[in-house]
Amino acid sequence: MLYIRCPYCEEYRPEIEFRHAGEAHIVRPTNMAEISADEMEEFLFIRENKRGIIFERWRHIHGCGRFFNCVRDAVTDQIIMTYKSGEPKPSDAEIEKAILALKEEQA
Amino acid sequence: MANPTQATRKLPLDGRLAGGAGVSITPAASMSRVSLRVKDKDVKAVGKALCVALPIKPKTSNMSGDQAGASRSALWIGPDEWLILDGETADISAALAKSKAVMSVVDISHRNTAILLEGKNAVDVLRAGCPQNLNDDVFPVGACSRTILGKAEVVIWRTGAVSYHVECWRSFSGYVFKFMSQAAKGL
Amino acid sequence: MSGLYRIAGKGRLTPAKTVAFSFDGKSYTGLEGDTLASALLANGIVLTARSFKYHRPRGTMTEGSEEPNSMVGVHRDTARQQPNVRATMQEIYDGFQAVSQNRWPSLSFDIGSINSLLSPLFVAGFYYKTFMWPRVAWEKIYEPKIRAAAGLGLSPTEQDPDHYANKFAYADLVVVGGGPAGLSAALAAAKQGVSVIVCDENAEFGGALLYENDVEIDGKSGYDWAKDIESQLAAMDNVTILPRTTAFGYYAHNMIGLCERITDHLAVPDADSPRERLWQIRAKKVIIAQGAIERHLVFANNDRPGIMMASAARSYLNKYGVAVGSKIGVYTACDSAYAAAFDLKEAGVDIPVIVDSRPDVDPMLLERARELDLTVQTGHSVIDTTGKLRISGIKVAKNGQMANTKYDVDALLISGGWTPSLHLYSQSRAKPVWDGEVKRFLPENPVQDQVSVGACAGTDDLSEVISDAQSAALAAAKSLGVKKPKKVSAPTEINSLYGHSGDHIGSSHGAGADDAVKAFVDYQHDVVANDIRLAVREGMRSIEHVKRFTTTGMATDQGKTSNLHGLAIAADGLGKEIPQVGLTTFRSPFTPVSFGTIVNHGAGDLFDPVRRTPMHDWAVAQGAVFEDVGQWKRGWYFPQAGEDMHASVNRECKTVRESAGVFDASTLGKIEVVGPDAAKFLDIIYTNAWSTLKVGRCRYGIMTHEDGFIFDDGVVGRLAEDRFHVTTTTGGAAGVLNHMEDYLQTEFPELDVWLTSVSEQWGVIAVQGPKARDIIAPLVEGIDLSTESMPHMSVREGTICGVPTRLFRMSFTGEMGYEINVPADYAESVLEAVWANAQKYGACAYGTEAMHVLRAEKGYIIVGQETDGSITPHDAGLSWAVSKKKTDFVGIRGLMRDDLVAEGRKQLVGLKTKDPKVVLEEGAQIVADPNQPIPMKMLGHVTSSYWSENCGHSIALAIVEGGRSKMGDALYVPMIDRTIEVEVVDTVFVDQDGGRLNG
Amino acid sequence: MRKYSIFALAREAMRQHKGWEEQWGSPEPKSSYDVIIIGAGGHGLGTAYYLAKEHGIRNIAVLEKSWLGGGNTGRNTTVIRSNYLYDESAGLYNHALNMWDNLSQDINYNVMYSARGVMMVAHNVHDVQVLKRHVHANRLNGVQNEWLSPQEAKEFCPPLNISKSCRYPIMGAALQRKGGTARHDAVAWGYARAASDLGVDIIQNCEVTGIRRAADGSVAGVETGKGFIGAKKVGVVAAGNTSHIMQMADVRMPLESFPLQALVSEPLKPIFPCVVMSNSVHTYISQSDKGELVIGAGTDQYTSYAPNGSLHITNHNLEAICELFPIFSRVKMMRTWAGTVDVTPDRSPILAKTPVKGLYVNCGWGTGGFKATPGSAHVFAHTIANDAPHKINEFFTLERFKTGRLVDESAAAAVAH
Repeated sequence: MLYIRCPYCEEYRPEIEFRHAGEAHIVRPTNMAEISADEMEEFLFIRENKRGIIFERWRHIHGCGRFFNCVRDAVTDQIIMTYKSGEPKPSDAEIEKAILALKEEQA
Repeated sequence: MANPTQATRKLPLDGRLAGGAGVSITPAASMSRVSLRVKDKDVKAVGKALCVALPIKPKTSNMSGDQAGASRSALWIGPDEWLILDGETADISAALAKSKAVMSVVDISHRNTAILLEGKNAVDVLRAGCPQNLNDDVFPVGACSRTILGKAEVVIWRTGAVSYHVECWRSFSGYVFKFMSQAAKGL
Repeated sequence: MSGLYRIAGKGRLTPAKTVAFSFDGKSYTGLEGDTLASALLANGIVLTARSFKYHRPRGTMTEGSEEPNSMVGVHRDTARQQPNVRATMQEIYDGFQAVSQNRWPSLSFDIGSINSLLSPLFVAGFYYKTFMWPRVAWEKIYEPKIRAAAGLGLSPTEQDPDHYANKFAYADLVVVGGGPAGLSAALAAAKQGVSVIVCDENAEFGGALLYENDVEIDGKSGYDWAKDIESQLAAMDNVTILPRTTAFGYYAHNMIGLCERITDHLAVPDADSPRERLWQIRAKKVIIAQGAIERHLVFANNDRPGIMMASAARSYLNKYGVAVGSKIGVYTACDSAYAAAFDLKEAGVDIPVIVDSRPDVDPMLLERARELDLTVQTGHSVIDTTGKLRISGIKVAKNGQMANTKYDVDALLISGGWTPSLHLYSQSRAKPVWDGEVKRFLPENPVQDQVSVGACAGTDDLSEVISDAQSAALAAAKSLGVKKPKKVSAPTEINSLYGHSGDHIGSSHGAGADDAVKAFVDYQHDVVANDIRLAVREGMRSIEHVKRFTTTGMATDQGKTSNLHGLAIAADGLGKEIPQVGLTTFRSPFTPVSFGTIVNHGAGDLFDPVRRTPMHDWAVAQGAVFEDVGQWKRGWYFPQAGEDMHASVNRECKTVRESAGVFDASTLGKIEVVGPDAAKFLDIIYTNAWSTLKVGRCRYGIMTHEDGFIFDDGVVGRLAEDRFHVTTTTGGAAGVLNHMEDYLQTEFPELDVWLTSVSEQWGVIAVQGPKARDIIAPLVEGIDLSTESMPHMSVREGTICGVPTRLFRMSFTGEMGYEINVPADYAESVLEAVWANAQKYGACAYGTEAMHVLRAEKGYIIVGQETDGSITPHDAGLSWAVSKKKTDFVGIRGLMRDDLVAEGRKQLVGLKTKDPKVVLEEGAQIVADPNQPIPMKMLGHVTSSYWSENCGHSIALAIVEGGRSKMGDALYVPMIDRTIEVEVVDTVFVDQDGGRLNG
Repeated sequence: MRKYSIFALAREAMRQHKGWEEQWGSPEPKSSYDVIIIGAGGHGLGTAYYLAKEHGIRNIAVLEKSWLGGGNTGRNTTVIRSNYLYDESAGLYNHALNMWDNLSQDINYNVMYSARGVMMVAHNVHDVQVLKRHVHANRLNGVQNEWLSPQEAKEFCPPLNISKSCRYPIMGAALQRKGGTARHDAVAWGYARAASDLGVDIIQNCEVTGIRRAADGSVAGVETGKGFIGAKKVGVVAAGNTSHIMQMADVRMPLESFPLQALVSEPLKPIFPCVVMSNSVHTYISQSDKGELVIGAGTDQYTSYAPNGSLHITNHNLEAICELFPIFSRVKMMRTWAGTVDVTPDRSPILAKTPVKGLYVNCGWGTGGFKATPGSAHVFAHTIANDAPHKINEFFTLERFKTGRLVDESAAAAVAH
């Protein structure tokens, strides 16, 4: 059971309070009715599924109810950071920094 | 005899009572409840209309008086969501109607029901099924949170050193009550 | 007398406190505090089990949870029969009963041991190479035989009467292990004020100090020192001490799973007490002090009963006062075995020889042996043993030679050195690091917030163990935010006579590649050194392959004593170094855990919540039969005296159309959508339009996912410009709310609208039928019920029976009808009043089955029955509910995809059977040509099918390829025993113009 | 290759089994191959075997980043069945089921296929409708599957709790008698041995780090930990790692990888005669030849490549087991583990050509790939050899996610395996 920091509740909570909600930062086109078949396939089905640092959405469904985003290492399951829905995707540098901070915290 | 066409209220856990060593488990009396949704900018004003300041710190609650259940309470549920509790006859919606803020006021007096846990082992009854940290340092008196108990969603509100007010949806209350009763065995 | 082998004045049990117990039906006496293993040994019972494959006689090897052999069945009563219990971990009590396993007819005479004679055939992986001919024989003959021979204990056959508990806990520090390292760490940390949970799998804390009586710390015996720390810990509020508690799993993000055994050691457990408790602890820091496990030595016939680890024998003596034999040989490669020999000798037991495979041995040990008049053969090995049901002798040869001397013994203590226990470390996803110098894997590279101390970290010296543990605890406290740690004093004087130096990994002298002997590596799975060599010969190069091919390390002990030997033998065969072959990953659980414990409160009544509506008791009173719909109990039908389901449903259906029916619709999902942008938001969520809906009116809406397939439907009423009352299907309630929240929070956060589940705020009483208005009218206040004022598909707020109601005029039956929403606590009371009126009109109570029939007569779909995640609104004949004007809604693009607009899609139609009496089976398939060969071309399937009492014939709904262009066509439903001809018809069977809806 | 038989075993027994050959070779890679298969699980090794055996291609390498058979092949609960709803799936899985019948003899390796029956139980009206739909569709597709009453289900599987008083009483069951289990390791090893015998190079500990493309965009070979290896055709059979590998050829996949858990109990004497699956209470169970109860569950909710499952998943899983079989409450869980499964949006596999010439992919088996192993390998070999799909796998394309022509079995079975 993962231990996930909810950016709205501002503390770590056990995974069973949350529901995973798929890959993050997949933007729903504003011209939905007009996109091509390729774009539709991309939007609906194509996923990064990276073996490494991933961006994902969670909902604190049995807590504050908010959707938020999470950066996690899909190989180790270490959660690197969480941030509120609508906030920009963290840059590589920000992620590096967060990883370092986590390492220091443990050491 | 009551007017035959006047409906009477029947609580889902009427008549139940349970407990174990160091804990009693009691269904709470009828209450008025509102699910309140307010935007940041209106929090203060709405709190004024309500006569209870809406807490903005996660997992905290405010009360208008000093006795849980007998006065109006506002529990932080989410960043724009509060659970407002008051006695059965209180009209919370009417109080809120005084505010002009854009908000959502939904009566959930009957959706939820509450169970009161009391006693030194009360917290251990909760720990049997609640995965959240309920230790004193992170869940002090006044703390409240929507969370899980076994397979039901609940709101746990710590109303005293050894007292907890647990809200759940009415159809889950039988389960929650039974869960607590079993958890109270052999603590 | 508690056994012939009990030595007066030895051990810590009280001789007067005897308990009676039985093993295989024979009665014995033991002492309070005995394990089954110690009590049997005290009684001279050495044969305790049969091995898995060869059914060889086996005895207790260890004194702990690593025990590979002594697995028994424990029978408290007929329902409480516990297979595969380690005799070494099971404490006995008065009346305790155990039986041996995997033998027939008896432990001493086991027919299965014939396998041992066939063992030349039964090498590792033999079954892959044979039993292939004739083809059918595998399943019919060979496999059943193999299955019957395999397996250990017998499964319980009755429901478990015990209950189990759970506790979620949070601690600053969890310390696993209550030996000197664990105790020191726990105390040092606890003194800093941090919260500490410390557990040990044994009944008593102290670890090796419980039997290493050569240890003295600050003038106290090691045992007293440990007890002193334990009592200090017990007195501290911030410490939880858990004996008999196994840390079995190390999970992501520093979660530890513990199994606390509460009643299995008690003669008369409290009925309220759970048998075991699962602890799920989230720890900020973890200190692992699991200790080390003594290895055996791999030599010919090293498995005879009476052969055991030296430390185990010492423990049986010093803890339980039991000598494991009367003439005990010792075969070691490690110093610690000497201590066992010395203690036993001092207790008066004959020790004919100490065989040490090392040429050079610590002179201090040799000196002490001389003092005790013991023979030590250094540079020698035991190359074979004799005996049948108990060891009777050993053959000792000089290393490199086969000429040997025989010694008569009735027990043999062995030691191949100590393996640090890396189980939890490995479970935490960390990789063990090989230290070639000490020939050990060490836990030096943790990946979670965790540190290993003591013997499991490869530290042998006791003062180092204690100081390491204390430093680890202080470091943990510091990183937990303790600014000025209190000083923790280390013991000033630690004396221990004997160390743990020396080891032997791999096969010993006489069990080499050319020796055709049975030298066991993995006792429980009967894996011998030559099996591992065979695996290597057959091309298995990864230890994972060797493990799977030979099954070494895959028994219930997970290879605690055997893994390193297996690895060394494989490495030797491959000509590689041990780390190049790799160590297999340890899996949770550390030791097996009862299903019941993992399930804990989720058994029986609490398996899944039973959700009942506020009117449930009324339905019970009306004699309802209930069906499970998700977690809900719903009234299925309401049989009257003498009626079966069929008769009841027919009557209910007919009554509703003739008079009226009363139905509990409370389980439908309800969501209150509030805010100035409410209509705008619903426009996005539903395929149809909402902005145009007038206050006081309702509309049926369909939701699709982005893929364009139907996912929920329901009626929505507009209560005010900014307030909608949305209904969903019963099963879809939670999913719809989540779906709506998702779009609202992440795609359309700018909208001013909020969603609140009110499914349970409102009890819903449906009153349907021509008399519906007459029934409710006397109870309603403040609402004009006339059709002119309140037409079909409208909603009003007012009161009923003096309580507020949201009254919907709507219908899922095709009749004029109402759905009365009242605050749930009032629902049953209101229903009683409605029911009283209803009965005046001859109305009935009806259940979900009649509801299904009635709606099918009208061609109304049920999401999940007519649809299955592959049906669009167009397929379902609901194109009218898909807006052509909106430029966006969820699913708008999905519906345009090539395949979703292709010709020949499956479409919803009605079916009438040629023989009106025949009711089709739901799920039956439809074909055009019933005489075609298999595989047949299937056009679709029957989604709903009922006898319609109102129509006087059966009716069905179906999904059929190009269905709407097949109206009037004859199609066929091939059943197993006949073919049913059907006609494709419209989906509406009753009141096609909808006149009845308007009352 | 020396044939395995009871006679060979007896002969070897007389000389301490010193005469057995290596089951498969461990060669160093050649500079190039006609076909490279990435991933030495059952599907990959089987593909190589059928390419060599049926398509006359002998210059084949199977590359494996770790040890062969160590992925989902060696981690699954070995359930075999073919009672899938849609024609396309039924065709594919039944092809496999028919091949299981003779697999041991074909590859001369006892894979211990045991048709002890797979029973899927229904707990409510909806389950009954869904399972009956399967039974009917299967019958007309020539796939054996039959409906049992609760009593008949209990007779077939005595430990089953059919009491009316349990939370979700059994209302019936669909039984595929030909369903069952097989020994997972033997499938990988048997194919490895048979393929190796036909000249296939199986190269373990050889991780693919890149896919090299020729100027025309077609596949030229793969970069590996052991250097570049040329190839005319590359088949990716990498299960949970498929997205990762395909990314190397710039092909983005409709896949997500999830941890899937399983567990075994301590060994018991025979108590459980068949395989039982329940979609409603989410579990499946059988008893291995060693006596362990083999129990599987659903996936964790989040995507991950960490092959560890969560305790709460184990908890849900065993709750379901103890509900269906209350007698197992005192039985002990002996070992848990997890694999990484790749899941497509419609829960059906992809067995197809890709937009890159010479690159083929076999993936998306989700929680249910083991049962398909021989059939999947067989048609995938056909697809690679002919650069065109076999009739049986022509629906299982990548393009279906564009057109919406999905083969959605998930709607029909919440737990598909």
